[in-house]
Amino acid sequence: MPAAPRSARPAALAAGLLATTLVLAGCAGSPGGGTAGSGTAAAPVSGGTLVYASGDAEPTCLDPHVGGNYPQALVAGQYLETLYTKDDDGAIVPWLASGAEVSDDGLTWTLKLRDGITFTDGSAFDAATVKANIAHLQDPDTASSTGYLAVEKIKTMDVVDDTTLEIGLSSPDAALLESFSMPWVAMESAKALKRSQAENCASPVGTGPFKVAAWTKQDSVELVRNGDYTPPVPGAGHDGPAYLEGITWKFIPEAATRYAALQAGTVDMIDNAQPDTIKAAEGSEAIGHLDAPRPGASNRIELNSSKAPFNDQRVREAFVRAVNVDDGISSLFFGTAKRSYSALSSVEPMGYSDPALFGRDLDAANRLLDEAGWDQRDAAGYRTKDGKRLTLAFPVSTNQSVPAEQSLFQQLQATAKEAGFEVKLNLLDLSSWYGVLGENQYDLVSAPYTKVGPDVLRTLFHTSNTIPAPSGYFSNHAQVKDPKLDALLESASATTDQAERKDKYTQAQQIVLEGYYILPLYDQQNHFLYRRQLQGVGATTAVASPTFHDTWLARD
Amino acid sequence: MSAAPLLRVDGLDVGFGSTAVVHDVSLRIGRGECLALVGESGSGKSVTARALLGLAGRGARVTARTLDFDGTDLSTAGQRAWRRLRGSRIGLVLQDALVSLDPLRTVGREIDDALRLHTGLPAAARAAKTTGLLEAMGLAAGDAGRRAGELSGGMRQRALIAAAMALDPDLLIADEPTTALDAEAQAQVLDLLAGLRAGGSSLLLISHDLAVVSSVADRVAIMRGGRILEQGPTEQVLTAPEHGYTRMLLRAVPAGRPRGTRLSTVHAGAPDPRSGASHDQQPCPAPAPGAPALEARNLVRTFSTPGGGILHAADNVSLRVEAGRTLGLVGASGSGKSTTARILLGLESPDSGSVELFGQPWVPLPEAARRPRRTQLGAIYQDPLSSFDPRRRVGAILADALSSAAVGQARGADDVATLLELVGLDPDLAGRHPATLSGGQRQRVAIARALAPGPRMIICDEPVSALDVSVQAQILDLLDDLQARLGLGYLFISHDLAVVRHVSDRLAVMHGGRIVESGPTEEVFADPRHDYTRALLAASPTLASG
Amino acid sequence: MDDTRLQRGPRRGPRTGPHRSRLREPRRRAGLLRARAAGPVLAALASLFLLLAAVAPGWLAPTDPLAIDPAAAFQAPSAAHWLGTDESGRDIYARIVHGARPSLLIGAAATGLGLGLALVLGLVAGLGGRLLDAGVGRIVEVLLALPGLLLALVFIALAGPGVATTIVAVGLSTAPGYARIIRSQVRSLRGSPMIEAARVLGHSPARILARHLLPNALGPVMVLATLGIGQAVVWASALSFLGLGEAPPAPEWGAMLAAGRTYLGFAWWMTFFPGLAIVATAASSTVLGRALQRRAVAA
Amino acid sequence: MTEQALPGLPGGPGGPGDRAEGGLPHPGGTAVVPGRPWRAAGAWLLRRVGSAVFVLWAVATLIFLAIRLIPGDPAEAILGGPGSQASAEALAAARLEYGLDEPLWVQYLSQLGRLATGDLGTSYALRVPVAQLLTEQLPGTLALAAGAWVLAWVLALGLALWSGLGGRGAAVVGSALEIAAASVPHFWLGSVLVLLFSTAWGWLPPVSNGTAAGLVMPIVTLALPLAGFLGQVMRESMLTAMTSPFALSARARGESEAGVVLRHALRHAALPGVALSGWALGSLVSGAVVVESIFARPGLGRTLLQAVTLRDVPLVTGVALVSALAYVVVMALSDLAERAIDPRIRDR
Repeated sequence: MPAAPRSARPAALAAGLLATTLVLAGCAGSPGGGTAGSGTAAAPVSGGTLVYASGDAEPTCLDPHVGGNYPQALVAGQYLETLYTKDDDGAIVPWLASGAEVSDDGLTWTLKLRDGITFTDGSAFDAATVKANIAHLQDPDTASSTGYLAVEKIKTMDVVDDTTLEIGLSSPDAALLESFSMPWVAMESAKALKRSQAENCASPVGTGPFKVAAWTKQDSVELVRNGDYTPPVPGAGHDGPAYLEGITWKFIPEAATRYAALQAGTVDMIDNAQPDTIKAAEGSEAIGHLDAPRPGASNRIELNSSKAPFNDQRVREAFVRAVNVDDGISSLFFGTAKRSYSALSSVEPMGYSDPALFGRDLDAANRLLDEAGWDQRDAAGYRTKDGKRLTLAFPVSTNQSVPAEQSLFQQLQATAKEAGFEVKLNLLDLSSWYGVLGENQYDLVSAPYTKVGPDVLRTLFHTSNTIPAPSGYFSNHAQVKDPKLDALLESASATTDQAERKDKYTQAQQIVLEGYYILPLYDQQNHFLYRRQLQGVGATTAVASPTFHDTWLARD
Repeated sequence: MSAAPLLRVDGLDVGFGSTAVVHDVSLRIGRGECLALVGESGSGKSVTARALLGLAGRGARVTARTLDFDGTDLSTAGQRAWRRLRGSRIGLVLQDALVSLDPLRTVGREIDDALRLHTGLPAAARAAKTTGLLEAMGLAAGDAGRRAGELSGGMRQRALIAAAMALDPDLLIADEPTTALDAEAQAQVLDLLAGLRAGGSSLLLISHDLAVVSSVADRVAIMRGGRILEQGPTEQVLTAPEHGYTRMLLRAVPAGRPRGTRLSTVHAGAPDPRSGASHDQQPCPAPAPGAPALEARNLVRTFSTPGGGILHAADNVSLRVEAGRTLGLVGASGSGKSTTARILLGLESPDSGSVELFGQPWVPLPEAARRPRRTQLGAIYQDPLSSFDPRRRVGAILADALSSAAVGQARGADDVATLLELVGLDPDLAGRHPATLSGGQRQRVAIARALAPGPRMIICDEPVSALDVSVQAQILDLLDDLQARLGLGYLFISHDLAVVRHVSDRLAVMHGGRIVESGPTEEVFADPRHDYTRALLAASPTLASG
Repeated sequence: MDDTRLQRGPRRGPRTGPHRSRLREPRRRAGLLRARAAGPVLAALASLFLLLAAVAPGWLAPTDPLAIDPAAAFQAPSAAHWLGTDESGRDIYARIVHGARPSLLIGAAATGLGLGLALVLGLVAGLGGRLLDAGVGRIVEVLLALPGLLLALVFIALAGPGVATTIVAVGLSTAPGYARIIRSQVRSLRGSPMIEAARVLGHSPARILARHLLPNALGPVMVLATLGIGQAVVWASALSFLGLGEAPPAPEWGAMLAAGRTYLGFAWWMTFFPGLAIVATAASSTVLGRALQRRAVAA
Repeated sequence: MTEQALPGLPGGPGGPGDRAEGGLPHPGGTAVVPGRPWRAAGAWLLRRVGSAVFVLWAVATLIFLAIRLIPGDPAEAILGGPGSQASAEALAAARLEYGLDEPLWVQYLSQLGRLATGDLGTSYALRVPVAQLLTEQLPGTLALAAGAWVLAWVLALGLALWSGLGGRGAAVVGSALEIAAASVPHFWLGSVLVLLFSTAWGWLPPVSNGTAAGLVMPIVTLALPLAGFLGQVMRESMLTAMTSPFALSARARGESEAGVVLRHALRHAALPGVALSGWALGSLVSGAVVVESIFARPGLGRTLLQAVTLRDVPLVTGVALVSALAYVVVMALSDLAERAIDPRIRDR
């Protein structure tokens, strides 16, 4: 696995060459053959329409401020841009902004913006726009969840001049720039934001290389080239508008159909590629593979520590020790996913990993359960205590867990039974799933969470996040309520010194891992397959969604 | 026959699988001659007729020593040759044109098909010819645009004949052409057929009814069990039948047989039903013969038709059945006989009018009040099979009927056996399903069921219409016997004048929902007063020899 | 052609003459009878297998349908695994056999529910007066206007997915069709000579209903149930397929098929065999139902 | 069985048995006063419109009641069920918008009033007027359903013809084919077709791509099971017609077997198919849900599925109403078609 993310425009900033990114892209195992940098020396040609097929649920709103999930980020990355972004080394670098300074108390940020950038509706990008965007996110009517959390510490905003915005925080926030790099906090035309939410959802207006032309519900979003576009950062990719005339962004939820469509050439690129198809594509000359693990948290199972039986750490450890994760991952993911032992994604530089905590040890599990009082077994072979069976409710969202992951859960269910756990898997649609979480009717849950930077730990493990946000969502599913951990996370988030931050986050992660609040599985999988005619694939946003400014279609 | 016959058949055999249905049949039909092929159901007469058209059916094995039509050997003819012949040289008319004409196509198109298939005529010429044909059959030119369902029975039968006669075939095969028709329509069609023969066509007339064919046929062939028993000139066969079966058939024809004459040779029932345990106790004492059993006064019943019109099914109907006597109710289909019967049975309420049963009010009356007295009134239907619960065996059906008679009386297998013997059936039949019985046996079971509660009055609605002549004869005799022994009153409903005349003491003629004439049977026959009665009598076929 | 159908012939008004059923065609050859019987025999064998699988799955497939073996995942059909293995190395043959019970139970329960509801509606409409009949007719028409899956989906939208919802949804959506058939069955029986004969004999309405009407109306209903159960299995599996029914790892055919579809190009047997089980169930129930229907008509 | 039950159909609707020759009392002989044709047509139209209004009203009422009968807060249901985690303000707003604080009958009447003016409400999930969404999605489903309907008829009639002409062997094989086709679930058939025609042989695109080729597999998937059902009733009807007395009459007139089939039996075969149109529509709509998902086609079916997953009650109601309206229209058309084919149907 590549150590660094295949990030975007800044990759060019950092390395000066797109090629670097693409070579890295090749690490995933695809022969480097067809991509722009390594294969042909052909010059990029302009024209053609990229047909992209997304396996995610079709967003109900194209403005990622509203709600704020990954499918929105994927498509919005084409027409919206962010104040900051992430470079090849995972460092946060300015994009629409040109820089920022923070006061010594960490409570006041002075944000400097680039000049001369215009939205596709003709309005100019300036400090008032940024203010309007953040205000939009904080407006309860917007019903933002992800973006809302990212900017929740912003209390005041003063437009100093067109390119300067002074931001006042309620408490220091070292993760502010990381937050600004996320598509859910992307900048939209202030003029456009004034329209009704329905209108803005249908055609949000940004500064990106493409713009929304039409949205046929249940079918596709038509994106056309922004002819006036040039990257705000000189030297990031090529100057001038995108090579592609447009992108047809289709929604094909069926994985098998999606891959069949790619094979048939009906579409040029797909996301959410299934492990078996990735493996098949590895042997194919015609199809390339882009592996872009998402930042933020790793994919993990959270153990609800707020109630029995997981309010007992021994039972949590017993579960973690009992289940066989590794065999499942290797057979179900065909080597496309690597086991994680960390709360954070492998692309997060401050991630801390401890494999020793997660080795399978059935004897230890049994011993721990005996100690915890679950020392009886019933006729079905499940452990009991005071006549109560050791049952774990595991609601699974079919929208959030890919089929291979659901299969993995079934395997965990089967192996947990050996130690005497009864795991009750319950496949639910998103709505019911949220409902179950809200009612605290779960013991195990897997909820991916994408956010740039280690501050995601605060989102996932701080006591305050056991309380639902205005949208109704709460993110601390393990329901960790540890004052020591809270203090660590708070001070880490207020610390701008990177070394100190890393130290605090490491301590925090140790508490989480050693307390067996989570069972890390692997990075959030983010695999793309594309036809080799498509060249210059590889650039991604800070949240690892692909961008197509430098992408072009080779004529056969 | 002087000239070579038009059709010569020798040694015709038809079989399906391992079953042979026609054996060694030999026929001759001369030019302009009419041969009647007479037999009861299952005699093989229809299959014979169809074999003459090469249409014996899928899977049929047809062999013949000679199958010669107008000098052409047909025994080796291919499909193409047959098709050239059918319609143009041999025509076929089936019974019941309602199903023999495509119900979805107009009559004109059906006739046109024959012309289109065998002539090169342009459409306009064919249309003209179609009109001509219809008019020749006594139909209007406009009828060409109507469908079978929109025509009356007689009209559509004539249209069917028009289609068969479109190309003046040398031979017309008519398979029961009048069976589904009322007497009047039957007479018209027979006239028409006779006219065709007079025009030079040969005719093969297939029928179960000797009386029908005797007026038209030159020669008659009697068929039974797939064989021809005897054939000869009509006069000779009717007056001097050689074969016992023919004699039996002739005897079974009720036409012209006075009331009380036996029609069958088979003994109808048990000698003395009074000895049967089931009839020791009658719910009511037998009334004196001649006392009113069932009396209807001014019954009116109307239906609104889908088109918005009003149909008078019963229009001021009054009638009286005397105990131990038979009232015949005769009329064409749609005359209101059945509606009247249903009102009398208390199955349907009249708009106005009343019925008394043995002097007690019967209709109108709440069903609950009527139910205890229902044992006094029985009913026999045309199609006994559909009136039996298909899930039950004969014994259960009769036991069920017996149980309704008197509460508290144990009635068992013995009574069932007695009932079966009463109607001349083997008690062993109690274990059979009605569907496995013959038509005659079924009707006997139906009669036994009607008798089970011990009624004094029975309404018989077309009880013999679905039966072969010989079986009909047995059933009529049985009914006669039972009346004599049990003192039953009958209301006998039929469209068949000959049958009604044979069984009735008094007669009521129904037409358009009204009783147009009534009186003692022989008086009505001798001196019909109403036009309709006269027309009905004229149309009724009788044995030519009778 | 069907001689059974000709036997229904002679039931006409008085106009009908004696020889109406003369068009009866002679028996067919024995060979053809054998060919026609082959379908029902095959169907009966398949149904027997399914029933056995539902009653004693362990006897037909001793392998645990839930036992995982990641090392043996995605194995093509072989001697060890007749129908291959799925993504967790579970034996597909065992899962199909063990899946018969939930699939058939859902199908049977849904059909039972649908028929029960239809019986009530059909009897009310068939026995009630003109107003009741028209009223029920309207209800049935409204239910018919909502196509099966739509009705099921609306129901799921309101009540949430699950096995019970599936049963109710499929039952609800099949009820109107049955109701119409039962209604017209009851109507035609009610006016039939058989019932009139019973009335003329003086039997009470309750006795006629219990002894004649219901038993005769129920025969065809049982045929319908046989016909319907296969389709109910298909419907229920469609809901599972859409992720709205029984959930894995329970061996339910629709859910197995849905899980297999992900690996369509890679492990076809995961999709193919569960689908085949559904088709076999539906087809054999149709063939059996029609054979029963033919027997009922012939009787 | 008196009623011709459609073999294998759970929803086997009333077949031609519905109008079997009536009971005893009205034999055809007596003259019937015919109504004036324009009055009959007017009455027919009035009856149809009346029944359409009734069905739509009943569907709307049913869903209205269902939302309120299901335990839980209707406002929450409107906002997407318990999972929506709707805030107190949002719930209050929804209550206000939908007038949920009003007495039930006021709510009911005002909803009916909105529907009567064509206002289907706004989709909770997509924040777009439902009417607009349906207008967008309808053409895709129409094209799919119409294509499948035509193909199913062609196949069913073809099978019926072949059975009619091909003798017993053909009838047995035809029957087996029909039962197999009718037993195949859409979702399996679609998968197998994709596997063969796209993945293995690469002949057809596996998803809708705007071309005619992209429509082939969805249409075939949707049509085959329907063709199986239709084929069963059509073949029965065809064979009955082929052995009927009028077919014998036609043969005796010199008509060839092909002539008997084409001129006579075919129409009789088509009749039950037409009578089943309402049911066929239901099967197509149900099938479209699955087929549109598998082949990633835009349309009402996919909209419905999404609306169901999101608990988008206004949208679900809208789809149900459109489908009910389509049913009513199709029933009227099939009634007209039946009258055209079969003049025996006067009044039903």
